[in-house]
Amino acid sequence: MSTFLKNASMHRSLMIGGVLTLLLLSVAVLSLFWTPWSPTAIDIANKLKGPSAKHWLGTDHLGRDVLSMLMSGSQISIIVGFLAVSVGLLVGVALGALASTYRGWVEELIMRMSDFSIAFPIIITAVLLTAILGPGTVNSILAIGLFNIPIFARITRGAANAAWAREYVMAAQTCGKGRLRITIEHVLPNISGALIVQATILFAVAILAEAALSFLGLGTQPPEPSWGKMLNNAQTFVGLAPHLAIFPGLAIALSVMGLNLIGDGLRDVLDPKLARAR
Amino acid sequence: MIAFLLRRIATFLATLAIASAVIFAALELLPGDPAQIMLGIDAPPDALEALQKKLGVDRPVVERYFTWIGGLVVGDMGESFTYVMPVSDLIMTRLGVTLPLALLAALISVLIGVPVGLYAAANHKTPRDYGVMIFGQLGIAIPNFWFAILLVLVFSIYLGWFPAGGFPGWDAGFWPAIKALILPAFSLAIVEAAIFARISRSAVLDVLREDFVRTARAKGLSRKSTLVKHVLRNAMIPIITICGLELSSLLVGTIVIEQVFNIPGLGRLVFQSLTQLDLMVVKNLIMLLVALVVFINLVVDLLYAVIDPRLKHQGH
Amino acid sequence: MLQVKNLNITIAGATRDISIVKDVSFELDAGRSLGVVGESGSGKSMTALALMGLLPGAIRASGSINLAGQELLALSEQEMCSVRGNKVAMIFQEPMTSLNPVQTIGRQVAEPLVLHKAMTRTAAREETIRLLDRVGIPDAARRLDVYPHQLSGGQRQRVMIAIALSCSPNVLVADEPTTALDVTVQRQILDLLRELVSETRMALIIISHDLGVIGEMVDEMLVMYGGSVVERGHADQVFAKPAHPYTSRLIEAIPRFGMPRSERLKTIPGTMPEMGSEMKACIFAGRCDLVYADCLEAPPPFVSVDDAHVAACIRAGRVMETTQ
Amino acid sequence: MTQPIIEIRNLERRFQLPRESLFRPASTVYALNGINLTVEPQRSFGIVGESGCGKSTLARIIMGLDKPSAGSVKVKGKDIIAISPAELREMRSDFQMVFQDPFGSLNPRHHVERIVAEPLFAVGSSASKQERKEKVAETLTSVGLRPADMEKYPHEFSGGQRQRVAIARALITRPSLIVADEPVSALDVSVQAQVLNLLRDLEDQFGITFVFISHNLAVVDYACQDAAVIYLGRIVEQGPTSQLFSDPLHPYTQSLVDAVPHVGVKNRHIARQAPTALKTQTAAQTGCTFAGRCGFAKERCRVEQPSLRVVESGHSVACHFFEETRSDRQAAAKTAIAV
Repeated sequence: MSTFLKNASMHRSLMIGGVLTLLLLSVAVLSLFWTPWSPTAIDIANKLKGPSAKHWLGTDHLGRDVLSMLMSGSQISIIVGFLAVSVGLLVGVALGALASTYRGWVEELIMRMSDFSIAFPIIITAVLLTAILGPGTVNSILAIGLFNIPIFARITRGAANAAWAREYVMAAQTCGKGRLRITIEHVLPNISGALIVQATILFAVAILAEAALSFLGLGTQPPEPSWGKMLNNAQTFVGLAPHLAIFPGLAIALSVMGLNLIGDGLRDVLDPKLARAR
Repeated sequence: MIAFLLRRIATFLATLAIASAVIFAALELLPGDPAQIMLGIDAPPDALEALQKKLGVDRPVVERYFTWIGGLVVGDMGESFTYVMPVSDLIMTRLGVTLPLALLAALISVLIGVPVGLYAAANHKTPRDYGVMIFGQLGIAIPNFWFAILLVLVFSIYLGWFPAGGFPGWDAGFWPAIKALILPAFSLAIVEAAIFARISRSAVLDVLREDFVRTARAKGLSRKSTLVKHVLRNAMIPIITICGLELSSLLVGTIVIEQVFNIPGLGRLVFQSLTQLDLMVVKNLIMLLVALVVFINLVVDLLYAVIDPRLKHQGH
Repeated sequence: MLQVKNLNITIAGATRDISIVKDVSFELDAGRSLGVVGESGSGKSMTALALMGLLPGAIRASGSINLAGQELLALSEQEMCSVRGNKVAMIFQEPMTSLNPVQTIGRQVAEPLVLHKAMTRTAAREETIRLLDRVGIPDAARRLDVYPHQLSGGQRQRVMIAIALSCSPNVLVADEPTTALDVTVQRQILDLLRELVSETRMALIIISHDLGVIGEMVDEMLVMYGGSVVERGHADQVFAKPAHPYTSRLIEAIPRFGMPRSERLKTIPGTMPEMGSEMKACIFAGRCDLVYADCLEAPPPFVSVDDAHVAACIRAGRVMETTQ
Repeated sequence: MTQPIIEIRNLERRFQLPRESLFRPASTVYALNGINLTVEPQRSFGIVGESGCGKSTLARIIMGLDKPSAGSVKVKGKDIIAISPAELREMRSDFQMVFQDPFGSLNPRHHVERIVAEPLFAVGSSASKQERKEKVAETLTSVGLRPADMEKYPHEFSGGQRQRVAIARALITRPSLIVADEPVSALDVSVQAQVLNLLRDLEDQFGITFVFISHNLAVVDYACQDAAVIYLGRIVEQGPTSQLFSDPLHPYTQSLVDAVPHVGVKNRHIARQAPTALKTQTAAQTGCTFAGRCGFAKERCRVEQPSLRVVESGHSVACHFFEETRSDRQAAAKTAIAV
């Protein structure tokens, strides 16, 4: 464990990623209690103002404070990302673990299902869901979560099959332990590293996807502030007020980059074999 | 080899069949009366009835499904309710914009991404390599629609080199049309190029660690010729996989980018028909997009077999 | 023909350079064979890679490797490329992964011919058929266009040998050439190597952990332990009268056919010291049952016990006496 | 006559290969074919063969990790294929397994106490935590490790020590049978000797019978009293190791024995060289499986499958012409001495 922490603290991308992600989380928490202005307060008189001492990052076309909206918007990104990854993780890992535990037709069925779901990218699923349910945050979570399931299932199955081929698993079998029990005791703990890495990276993907869906109007709906929606509005005024387009984009890019760096870093630290490659 | 081909094509058809069933079920069964949805709650009863008849709501579900599939096979997708024209014509027109856009973006991203990745791998652990890695991180983190807005800001609004949006149509001539597609294509391509660069780099580095690379060096091949003669073809196997996957994500990416640039392609059509609740268009459009994605995956699998002789002889 | 003097291999560490091979010296004439024997971590494979100039990344070799008057360690990378595969060739342990999976074997065997001998494709093809035939690939002309995965492990190792042989090298380095093979296949490969040495007058260096392979194949041998040579001499002499306690114990640790059931194997207690650990004492002192105070004072010098037979042990004479 | 510890009758294990073409039937591979063998208590039994001969499949079947396609496997008189899973689990404490790779056979996330105590699961968890700890400590001591090692994780040990941990795990239930699949082939020579000696000590001390699977003839000769040689899923020769390796009767055993490199046998010439091996045996072929590689093969060998015949007490061979090969060999040995 101590070597893990030592490796982690020495790893540059893990450090940068950690700082960025911590920043994102603390901004989200802070916004629950305090934002400079109310993110929904409209002040038409002060619309489309550039950054100033009063409004650090300027105001939008309705005179709302950009910084406050950005801060509140981080909540949606995190919630959608967290829930979507959780859905994918819970269902996907369960399916992948089942596939590798029982093999045979169970595996075949589960893997064909996940093959099939590759045919449905996030946005197409979201369009389909919007046609049925109408747009909204739930829509984003479902579309991204459904997209994550086969990815987790695939990764879990691959890593678990490799673990099943290890001799310590055979040793547990010779002790008379059942396959499900071995999966829980031996297989899952040993593949958790790969799953954590994947979860981190898919969290980043989820933040990107949520922004895209909100940008397209399929995701989070106004007046709830969201980064994607802010960019959508900014697009109309891009000639007049470029700051509207710049800051939400930066917020998305930095959050995503932070999580990706953590994912890459964890992969190095948790999997020394891959680490040597870099 | 033939067995492999047949098996892949069978899987392809099966996937399409299931996908069509899912789309059909989602759009025609779950939400209740599609005609009601399309026309709204306060639609006049006679119009509602007429549409119901047209959609065939009164007929059994299985029959409706097979009528749809049968139509798809011969290219008949029914009629759009908002545009009052055959859906197939509508889609074909829009495809004439989206497909060139996606292909242009794919071309740019492969031409930039793969060489950059190879360059980084060849200069592993040097500042050039780190530079490429930073470009890769940025590319993955930046949303393409934001990048599109930034491109518009710089190249349309400040520099005025390219139009900020819209599409003059191919009738306006080749160059004006291409000019309108340049910014959208780049905003899609740069982000993908970053992904290609990362993938190509790590694919090459993976192969460089293989034993046969050492054999090649032991024969007296220089680093460079080892890379060209032994590493690249082996590295192409993962690179092509990712290219295939990314090609489908480029296709989907056009949906977003067409919104930013106001380009009348499939992506616009998706949203227009969605807001109009023109389910006939939505259904066929999604089916088409899914079919394209699955088809690209099929092509990637077949390409594998050409590159990797091991697959040819294995029979699976 | 090949003279290696004070070959040192170091890996650049964060704080200091770590030494992984120390002061290896030997000479080898044409048509002779040398065995390098040692357990994992003894530095034998690194020595082999140093001869080829193929040490990975941050690992550096110093000292002298002189091949027929040419100082290999002084050559530029480009110059070394014209030596590799041409004057010095190498075969590796894993025949399953050492060939490029997406190229036909004909092309892979012909590659050095085109590279070093400037042969045309057609000439190289003829020569490739001859080479494959020589290493015992049946129906060679038809095998040119097969891929490595269509061959068995033994056949792949034959192809590797054909590649190594293609430019008639002065020295062939074989790093654990049969470790991954079954015993009957190992027999065939060893016989082939021996035939080739007597036929072509090339010098052969075999690296192995298997004392049987070394004992059967080579004229001279080096015993390596923890990065250092602990004993060097004619193979027959070393096996008959080992002069270093490590060699002696190692030979006795191997089960032999027909050992009476009452007899136990001799063991060497403990494990090899970690790579790069700086030693003031004899490197084997920690596991040796003959250790005296002076063994702990300084690394022992080479003691000559017979004609060209030396051991890094101050009690070498004593060790020889105690060996049955 | 005591009851045999293992009795295997007509054991067969087939694998279905994936179809090569849609139009051809799937082919079947015989990993094991008509295996009969008996392991007597207190006489460790070696199983020798080259890669792909089926020896590891046999080990897996004996351990109940794989089901045979036909035949019976009796451990201490009970057919482990026929009995219920619950009964099998109860029996498991009596037979354990040691694996080849000391790096792969220990779960890297468990500490040694948990690893070594795992087989106690099969016995039931009646023992208290304290009792379990004591038992682990005791077992670690008997394999030459310290009780304090039980708090360590596998990565803190060397290869030889890990193999000791694996042996401790097999030992903790005091089984009468341990199946060891290539237990020393991943170890360095000096460590291999330590482990081989340890195994022999345990045999004497606890009366354990080992089934020892290896490709290394000398190791089997040292560790076992009896052995069987397997070629492509069939036993070709079987008997006490003292006879098997000093006077091999089957041409395949002979080629194995001759192929082992020896110190100081330089430049010896091997008269018979086995051609490259077939890797699998598909369909139920007629004739001797070794006929294609055999220097003595005659017409009869290609049509009639030789059965295992007893030659001397306990020594049997599956070869039509073993007398001839034997006299040839003795003649060759005489000339060698004369020269």
